[in-house]
This record gives sequence, structure tokens and C-alpha cells, in this order.
Amino acid sequence: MSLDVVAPLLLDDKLDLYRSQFALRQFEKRAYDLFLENYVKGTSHLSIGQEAIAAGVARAMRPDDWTFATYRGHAHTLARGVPMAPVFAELMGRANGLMAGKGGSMHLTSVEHGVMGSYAIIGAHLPIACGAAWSAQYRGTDQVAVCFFGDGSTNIGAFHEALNFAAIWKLPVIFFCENNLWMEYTRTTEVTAVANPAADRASAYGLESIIVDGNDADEVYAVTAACVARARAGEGPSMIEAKTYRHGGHSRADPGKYRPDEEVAEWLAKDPIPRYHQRLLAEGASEAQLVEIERAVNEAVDVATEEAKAGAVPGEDLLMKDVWANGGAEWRN
Amino acid sequence: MSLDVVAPLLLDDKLDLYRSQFALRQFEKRAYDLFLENYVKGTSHLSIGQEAIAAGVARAMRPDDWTFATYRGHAHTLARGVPMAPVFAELMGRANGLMAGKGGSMHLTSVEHGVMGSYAIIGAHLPIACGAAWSAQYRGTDQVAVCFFGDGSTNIGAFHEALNFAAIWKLPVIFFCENNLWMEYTRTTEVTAVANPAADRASAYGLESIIVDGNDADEVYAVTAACVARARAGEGPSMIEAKTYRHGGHSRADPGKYRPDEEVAEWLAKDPIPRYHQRLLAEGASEAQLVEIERAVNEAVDVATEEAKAGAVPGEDLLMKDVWANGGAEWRN
Amino acid sequence: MAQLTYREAIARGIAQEMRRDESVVFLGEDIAAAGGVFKGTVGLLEEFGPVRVRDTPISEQAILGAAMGAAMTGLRPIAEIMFADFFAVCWDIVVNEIAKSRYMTNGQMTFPLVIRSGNGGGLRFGAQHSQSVENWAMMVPGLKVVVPSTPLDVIGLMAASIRDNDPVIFLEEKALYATKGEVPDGDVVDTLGSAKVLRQGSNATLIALGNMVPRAQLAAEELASAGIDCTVVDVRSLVPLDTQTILREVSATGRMFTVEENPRLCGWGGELASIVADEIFYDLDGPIVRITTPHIPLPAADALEDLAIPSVTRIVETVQKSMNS
Amino acid sequence: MAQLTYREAIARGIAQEMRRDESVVFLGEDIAAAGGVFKGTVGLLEEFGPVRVRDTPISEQAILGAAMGAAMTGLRPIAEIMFADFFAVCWDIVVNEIAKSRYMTNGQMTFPLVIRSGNGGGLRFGAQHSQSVENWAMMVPGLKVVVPSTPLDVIGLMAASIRDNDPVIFLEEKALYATKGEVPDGDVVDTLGSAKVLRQGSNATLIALGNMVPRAQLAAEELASAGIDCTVVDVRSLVPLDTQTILREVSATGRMFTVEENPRLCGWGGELASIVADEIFYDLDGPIVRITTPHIPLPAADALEDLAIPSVTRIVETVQKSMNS
Ligand SMILES: Cc1ncc(C[n+]2csc(CCOP(=O)(O)OP(=O)(O)O)c2C)c(N)n1
Ligand SMILES: Cc1ncc(C[n+]2csc(CCOP(=O)(O)OP(=O)(O)O)c2C)c(N)n1
Ligand SMILES: [Mg+2]
Ligand SMILES: [Mg+2]
Repeated sequence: MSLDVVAPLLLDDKLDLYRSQFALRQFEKRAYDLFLENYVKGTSHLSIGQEAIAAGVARAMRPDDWTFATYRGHAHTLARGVPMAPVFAELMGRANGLMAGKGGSMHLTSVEHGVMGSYAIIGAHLPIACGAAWSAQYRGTDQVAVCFFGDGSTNIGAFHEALNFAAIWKLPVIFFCENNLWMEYTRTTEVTAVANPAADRASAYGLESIIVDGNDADEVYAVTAACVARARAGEGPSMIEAKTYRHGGHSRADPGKYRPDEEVAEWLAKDPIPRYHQRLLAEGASEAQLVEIERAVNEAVDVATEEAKAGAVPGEDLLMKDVWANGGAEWRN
Repeated sequence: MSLDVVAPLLLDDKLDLYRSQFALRQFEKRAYDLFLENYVKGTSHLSIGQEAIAAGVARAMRPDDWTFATYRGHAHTLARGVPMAPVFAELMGRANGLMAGKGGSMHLTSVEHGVMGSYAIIGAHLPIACGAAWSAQYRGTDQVAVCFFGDGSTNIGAFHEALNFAAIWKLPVIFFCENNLWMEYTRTTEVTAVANPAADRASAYGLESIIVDGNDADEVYAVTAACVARARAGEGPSMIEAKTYRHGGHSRADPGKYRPDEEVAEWLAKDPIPRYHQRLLAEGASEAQLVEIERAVNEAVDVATEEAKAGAVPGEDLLMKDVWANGGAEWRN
Repeated sequence: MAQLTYREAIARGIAQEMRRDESVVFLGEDIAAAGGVFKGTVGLLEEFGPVRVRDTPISEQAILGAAMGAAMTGLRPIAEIMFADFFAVCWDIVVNEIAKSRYMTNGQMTFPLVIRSGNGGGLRFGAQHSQSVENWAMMVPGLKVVVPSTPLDVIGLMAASIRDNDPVIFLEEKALYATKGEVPDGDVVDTLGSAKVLRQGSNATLIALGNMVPRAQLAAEELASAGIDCTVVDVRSLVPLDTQTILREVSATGRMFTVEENPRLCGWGGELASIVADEIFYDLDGPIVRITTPHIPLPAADALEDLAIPSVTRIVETVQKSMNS
Repeated sequence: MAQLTYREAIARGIAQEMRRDESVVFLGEDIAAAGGVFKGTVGLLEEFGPVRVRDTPISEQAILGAAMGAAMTGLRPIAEIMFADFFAVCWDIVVNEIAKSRYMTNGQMTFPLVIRSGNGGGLRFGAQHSQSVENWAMMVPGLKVVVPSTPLDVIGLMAASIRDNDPVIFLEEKALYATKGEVPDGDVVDTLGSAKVLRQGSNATLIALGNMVPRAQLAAEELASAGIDCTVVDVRSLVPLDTQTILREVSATGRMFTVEENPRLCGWGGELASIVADEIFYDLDGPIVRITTPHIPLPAADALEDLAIPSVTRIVETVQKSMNS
């Protein structure tokens, strides 16, 4: 993977990337609290520990590019510029939610930000991302689609179909595997025939095997940017496997106790956010600058939480709306 | 792939292998005639040109081993020892058919011969074969399952799931890809990201890449036997890709005109049956021996055809039979 | 005016729409170079080229995923699932993704796409290539479901489906591919959600779909000569459903019979029966009777398949028996 | 006698059968070490070991293919599909392979297997994790379909399903996992295809399934105090279907109401309505009314989900309105 084509990040860009990662972290922590306080009623899957990926990838994308996320998609949605309040409100099932409460935590979507949905059935969105990429190719818009998925999702049929399909049609799509070592409660290597569930399969689709440090936003950015450039140039798809870890459990209040303490400790030591904080100081940022970023984020989280909580409870009008393109839900005359 | 463990074939074995290949050929030719004469009403998919595979693999199996075939499964069914008459009768929809006419050409099954079904939805039988292999492993019977499929079938999701599953559970199953270059009317390489659709993907499941000449029954036998030995020894699954060609069209009366003349000619020159005929002569068989085999086969085909034609038309009793294990079809009391 | 087969009408309908709208693209297995395994798409590659008419691998999830992703970003794809039975290998994309995403996103996304598929039995293809799956789709909120019974309806409903902004499951009856019918020159555009009354009678109303429509018509003729005068309604579209026409025509005769190729349980006929038994219960003069394939997988043998799928004789006998009891 | 939750009853039923029959094996995602994402299978790995209780990759086609292949060669597998919505990613194995292969092979093969799955809404999981898919399965010839509503029924019907020689789709109602009920000590074995009459009334018959059963019971109590005395039938098993009990209980009151969690079109209630409107038409005193989730994908927000799924209030009001009109 040659990174020659990629514009290096300046300090200001990096401060921005810090802000983004820190915001994702603080959002998720608040979401967890809201879950415990029973404001969030359904399920939720947090990305704490994996923020460098959503932030780094978003940085490598153009506003009119598309992301396809999973049920673990809060971070990926926010990183593209979606405001926090409607996302909090969506988790709480309020009418001011991003989808008025109809989708919920697992289906965050904001078409205006290029967030083309979060998908809760493992694998399904890989072929769908191919379709968006095909549309870009057909219309000659040079847009690119990025599709996130987990390590455990590499063993489902749709993964295979999508990879082959994207390769033969040379589609501008990037398959981004966030390998956090675990499926729900099962270690992925225990049920996967190869050590690197995505990268070791790239050759089955004629693709290069690419592995990155998923806890390093700069590296994620650079490799993604190179793949994006390749896709825009009509050179087809890429697959990236990023090594990372979720600090918490799989979903809801799962404490993740099935994981060995040493493993958790090892990865906490590689937490992308303090790491990036240190790097910024080393590269010339001041502690005061970073503290100010953190303060502003925390304030924004508080404001967004209140805004979300102030939302109305959705009613019958929303219930029976938008099954069909005409806005309605009628199946008969 | 080491072939050390494989018992070499003696001349008598080879004469038998010739008989088997010739019988498969003559059966299929008659099936084609019966289709044109409108005795065979539904569809049918012939293996003419690919006989060395069904025959060679069967030779490497024990009677209590299992085969899983596709809709192109006449040859694979007969090669395991199923008599011709009930197969002809099944194609004709008669009550004396292998499944009394209820399955048809695409679903030939003879459990008593280890022919565990022919499957007409691409890919489905790969996971099913895993299940049989799992059952052998669980019960400690050292039975092996062999699952045939085509080159075009390597791009469907079930292929991927089955390969990974077999690998992680070390199942005694052999995935046998008959690469005849074509899907129905589309060349497989045009829609596949790699040149060898099965072999180039073996590594994605931690398996060895194995390619054989599918028009050479001896080679097919030897490689399959080695994989069978490996499976019986508890060393897990294998995948074999055999290069071959169907002489005719995909199904029914398709003349296969979409294929370049030179390609057809090239493969007709590699016809496994005359090739094997020549080899036997070179290895000491007499022309008279071979002629006698051919005569006996032709006679058997004629006899079986008449026996099949004499079968009754199935009626209401069969129609409403064996949806359930109690023999009936009632869904209510 | 021309005589066209049902099979030819497919390509005609698609071509009509591809000519007027660049955003219509078409993908599927063997649909381009080969013109379709049922020869329903002959000539489209030649007219519209390989960028708009594309052969795919045997990857039904990829085919429909591609159609969905393209639809949400502004194209109007048509995807072929060769045999309707194969919906089972890509059902997730249909029911969990395409059908639900507009609702889940509170209307942020629109899915103007058509999935065409060869539906039903009669060709002796056996249990995995002969299913009538209209009910699989009708059951799922968010899908429109269309089943034409004549070449003219194929063109008009195909055009309407392609122009519609919602996902349409367009089921082509394999047993009808070879049938012929009159088709006017020029563009034909029909309306989704409109049933057709093919025959007006006074004693009973037969409600049929797809391949069962011509059988219901023939049965009605036989019944007429036996003194039972039947209305015949071609449902044409299960979603949206023209309940106005159906309720009116059942009210008028007081007796309802459905003719369904699907196996019995949870068929559209059950749904119609429940609507009728709720909304016009007091207009009914006798039992509602469903004529369906028994609840069994479809057998391959011609003799058995003919016993399984409702025949003209079975329709006639069932109606007679019920009307005379 | 013990008080058990519906969730605990799952493991109890499976364990009961695994103890008596070595050929019963169990596979699925997170079912072994983790004891299931709904904690329905806690303790099974510990008691039966990793050879009989196996975690799998996220490969639903492989899971069910493995179950099918094992069943045809002498095992009695239990497979878990975590959420019933995920049937869509392995539907081919269920409907085209498992359901049809016995028939297609003229009885050469038998498929004694159970597919368990978490079914239905109420947990605010949104449209892709909340579906009631009992009708998807009922629609397909060759599948038995069981939906228990109490811990006792979970055990007894689980045992009956495992002992049955046909494929059983065993749907566990997610909304009921936390509910409790009395369960006797010792083995419990029930009978497939038997509905239960939970309450006998004289004015109307409410027919419910799964999570709708307790709601129908509560509604019947409210209705009783409002002067409408209802029979309540728990269907328990859609295939085989206890039509004898249902027809008898509807005949007795002359009025039928179904309470269905599924979206309306082609639901089991439509099927029952059509059976009743055919076979006991003249015993009916008024319209057949279905109370269902509207024909929409299920929304995630608690307020919206509660509006969508039939509530006790909606049942009471619908019955009252219809009985008083
Ligand atoms: C088809 C399907 N099977 C199972 C599930 C249940 N499920 C949800 S998340 C998950 C684990 C996914 O692991 P991975 O892909 O590694 O992603 P991560 O959660 O670690 O981000 C499972 C099994 C599902 N949603 N869809
Ligand atoms: C899921 C599914 N998709 C499509 C088909 C239609 N179909 C039947 S055979 C075939 C081509 C298969 O090609 P290949 O795997 O190479 O096998 P071959 O016929 O050459 O033996 C196709 C597309 C099918 N049966 N199942
Ligand atoms: Mg993971
Ligand atoms: Mg082939």
C-alpha cells in the first residue's frame, strides 16, 4: 500500500481529529449513562476504544462520500458531522430523533451527511454499499462508499458475495473491518479459519492484504485516504483490516467479563485517545489547547443531552408514516 | 498434496473405472434422447464430458460414505451404484422412479447408496454436507462426505460459510469443484475475481490449493483418495478443483452456442472416455475387452430404458405422501 | 396492435422504460448476453449496452444489495432473481433491508426498484424451481407485489412498477411465458393496485391471480353452461390491494371462491377471506371457499404436478359442490 | 413444583431431552460459553460438554445446513437462530432444503431437528430484531411451527419438538423471557398440534398466540366485567393446527377474534378466518375480526412500539365495538 498520494495532516487537522475522537468517546459514555438511567430503552452498542477508526476514516472522506455502518454505528454517524442531539434523541425514542425514533440506536441514518444507514443484520450492508458504489460509477460522480463491519462478520455469506462483486465490477467501495477480536461473547479466532479474518481473505478476491493499527487515527486516515484515492481513480475496491478493541461489553450493560483481564489491560494501555493526546503534545500542541477542546466537547454533550431529553414522545402520526414513498402506509384502497 | 497413502489402481480396477465412465456417458446420451422424445418432461442437466470426475471420486469412496450432488447429478448418483432404471424412471416422472417421480432429475437421492441428495439451489448443499460430516465425527464412524459443485457456485454466500465452518470444526468433508468454465450461459471468469474460483480461495479457509485434471479419472481418483484418507484420519476438510468441460449445453436442449468453436474442439479432443480407452490399451487391456464392456453397458442402458418406460404414472396416493415422518401430509386434525 | 407472447412482453416493457429514463439499469444472472434463461430479456443488451444491462455472478445477495444501494442513491434498478424460489437465498436483503429502510429512516431514503422473477409451477421443474411465492412477499410490510396474467398486463404493470417509487416484487408466471395476447402499439402504462373484472356473473365471484386467471375464466365458462354464473376477478396486484373492487364484486354475488396456485397456509386467499368475513359479512350468502394447491412441496412428475395445482376441472367441481350444497 | 422463568424453561427443556438421548446435539452463536444472548441456554455447556453444545461462527446458513445434514444422518440437532429476523439470511436452508427434502426423496430422509429462535417485539429493538415470523414458517409446507406462551409450555413443547421426527420451528417470545410460571418436577412432555382453552365464555372467542395470549386473557377479564364473556384459546402450534378445538370454540360462541402480533397481511389469523368462514360459516353470528400489528415495519421507540403491537386496551375496545354494533 503506497501512501504517496495522501496529503499529510497538519497540526490543525490533527487537533480536529483529536476533537472528533474525544467527542465520540464522550458521546458514548453519556449514551451508556442514559442507558443505565433508562432513558435509552432498547439496545445500544458502543464504540469506546475504537474511536480512531470512525474519526480517521471520516477525515479521509469527502462530504458527498457515503458511509455504511453497523448497529455499532453511533461513532461512524457522528464522525461524518451529524449533530449529537438528534442522535441522543433517537436512542431515547423521541420525536426529535434522527429518524423520529423509528429506527433506534442500531439504524442511525442521515442521508444529508452521507450516512447511508446503519445495518443490524450481519453482512447485509456490504452488498448494499456495492450498490451505492455502482451508482457512483454509473453516474460518473467519483463518489466513494465506505462500509464498516466487524471481525465476526467475515464469516457470513454476504461478505463473500459483496467482495467478489465489488472486485469484478471494480467498484469504488472500501470494506473496512474493525477487528476488535470479539464477536458478541465469542472470540473470533475460535470460529474463523484464518488469523486475520479480513486481510487473510483479500487474495480470494484479488485484493491486496492491508492491516492497520486501528488505535492510531493518523494511520487509519492515511491508509483510508490512499484507498479512497485508488477508488476515485477507478482502480476498484480495497479491504482494510484494523486491529482494535472495545473497552466495554458487546451491548447494553454487558460488562464483557468473558475477556481475560490481561487482554483488557493490554488494550486499555493502547487507548487511542490518551495516545493521540500525547502525540499532539509531542508534535507541538499545548495542554491548554487540548483542555479547551475537551471542555467544549463536554459542554456540547451536556447541551445535546438536554436538547434530546426535551423532545416529544412520538405518536400515531409518525407510526403510520413513510412505509411508502407517498408518505403513507396504506396497502389497500 | 502427497499421494503416498493412495493404493494404486490395478488393470482390473481401471477396466471397472472405464465401465463406469462409459456407462455414465451412455446413460446421459439416452437421457438426452428421451428428453427430445418428450419422455423426460422437466429439465435435465447432463454431465457429458465430465464423467471422469463422478467415476473417479466414487472409486475413492467407501460404500458408507456420502455424496452430495447438484442438479447436474445423474452421473454422481449412478457412479455410487444406483441402478439406471429407477433413475431413468425418475426423469420420466414414473412411479417406479428413484423417488417415485416426486423429486425429478434435479433431486436424485438414494440414501441406501450414500447418495444424500441432489440440490438445485446453488450452494445450499455445501453446508448440508458439513452437517453429515459433523454427524460422522460426532458418532466416530469415520465416514466421509463428498460435496460436488460447479465453478459458478463459488461466488455464492453458502460456499464461504461452509468452507469456514468445515475448516474450524475439522470436518471430514471434501468440497469438489467441477470447473467446466461456464455457468449457465456466462463464462465464470467474467464474474469471478480470481482465475481458479475454488483453488485460489482455499487459503481463505486455511486449506491447501489443489487443482486436478478433471478429464483424467486416475488423477481424480488418486487425489480424492488422498483427501479421503486425510479426512478419515481426522485431519479435516479439503477442497479440490478439477478442470473439465461439458460437451453440451447447460440444460435441456441448450446447444451451448455461446461457446467459441475452438474451445469446444479443444475440449472434445480431451474427452475423458476415448482418452481412458487409449490408456487402457497402452496399459495392456485388449480392444475386445473394451468392446465387451461397451456392449454390456449399451445393453444395460436399453434394458433400463424399457424398464423405466414400463413404469406406472404416479397418482394421488403418492402426491399426498411423505411430507411428514408419519408418512402423511396432514397439517391439521 | 401486435400479437406478443408474455415472454416478449417482458423485454418490451423494460425497453419502453429504459428508453425514457437513463436512470433505469438492469442486472441479473444470464440476463444480458443470453437474453435470460426464459428468453424474457432478449435484445436489451444490444439496445442499451453492457453498462446498463449487466450479467452478474451467482450471488443473489449481491444482486439485490446492489439494486438497493443503487436505488437509494438515485438510480432505478431492475434486478432479476431467475426463479422465485431463489428469493430464499437473498431474503434478508428483500425483507429486512429493502422493505424496511424507508420506514426506519423516517422517509430519508426511497427505493424505486423492481425485482423480477420467474414464479410458479407447471413446467415440471420440481419443488425448488416451481414455487408460487407471492405470499412470501405480500406478508412483508414495505413491498409491493404484482403478478400479471397477460402480455398486455406485463407491459403496463412493468412500466408502472418501474415508475413507482417503492420496491416492487414483479412475479412473472413461468407457465404463461409462451401464451400470447394483443398489445397496442406505443407506450403502455398501467396502474398498480387495480384489479380487473374479467367477467360479470350473478351467482358467485371467483378471485384469481396469475396463472390461475385463465383457468378461472375457463372454469367460469364451464360453470355458466352448468347454470352457475360467475364473476371472475384478476387481482393483478396483491400490494397495493384493490379491496374496493373485490368487496364490491363479492357483495354483488354473495359468494366468494379464491383460486390460488400457492400452497394453502397463509395464502393471499386467506387474507382476502378475512377481509371479506369482516367487512361484508352480512352480504355473504354462504361459505367462503379457497381452491389452492394442497399444503405440500410441489412434485416434479407431470402427472403429480397436474394433480397438485388447481385445474379447471377442480375449480368447476369445487364451485359446483359448494353452490349446490 | 417450582417457579421458573420462560427463559429458564428453555434450558430445562433442552437439558431434559439431552439427558435421555445422546443423539441430541445443540449448536448456535454464543449458546455455549455465554449461555445464550437471552441467557436461555445457561448451564448446558457445563452439563453436556463442548462436543454436544457448540458455539458457531456468524454463519446462519452453515448452522442450519449442519443441522440438516446431521439430522439426515441420524442425529437430532437443535439449532439456534438468535433473533427470528435472522431466518432471512438462511431462509433457503429452511424452506427449500429442510422443509422439502423428505417429500422430494419420497420419504427416504427424515429430519428430526428443532430450530429455536427469539421471536417478536416489545424490547424496543427496532425493525430488524423484533419481527414475529411465525407466518413465514407456517406458509411453508414441511415445517412444524410451535410458539409457547408459558414456562410450562416451553418445556413440554420443547420436549415434544425434540422427540418429533419432523423439523420444528420453535419460536420463543422475547417479550415473555422474563415471565414466570409454575412447573412440576420431573420430565414434562406435551403434544404438538394441541391448542389450549384458557377460559370459557359464551359471547365471543379470542384466539391468540405467544405473547398475545396473556394480553388476550387480561382483555377477556376486562371484557367480562363489561358484560362480554369470552373464550380464550392459545393456539400454541400453528402446524400441526388444532382446528378441532378452534372450530368447536368458535361455533360455541358464534364470534371469532384473532389477536396477532404479526403485521396483518397473510397472518395466521387470516388462515383461521378462511377455515372458519368455509367450514362453520352457518355457525357464525357476526363478522370475523382480526386484531393485529398494522402492516408496517416495527418502530424502535417504546412509545411507537406500544402503539403498534396489540395492547389489552386495543383488544378490549375492538371486541366491544364489534360486539355492540
Ligand atoms: C445475521 C446475524 N447473525 C447474528 C447477529 C447477532 N449479532 C449481532 S452483533 C454480533 C457480533 C458481531 O461481531 P463483529 O462482526 O465482530 O462486530 P462487533 O460487534 O465486534 O463490532 C452478532 C452475532 C446479527 N445481528 N445478524
Ligand atoms: C441460488 C441459485 N441461483 C441461480 C440458480 C440458477 N442456476 C442453476 S445452474 C446455474 C449455473 C451453475 O454453474 P456452475 O456452478 O458452474 O455449475 P454447472 O452448471 O456448470 O455444473 C445457475 C445460475 C440456482 N439454481 N440457484
Ligand atoms: Mg468484533
Ligand atoms: Mg460450471
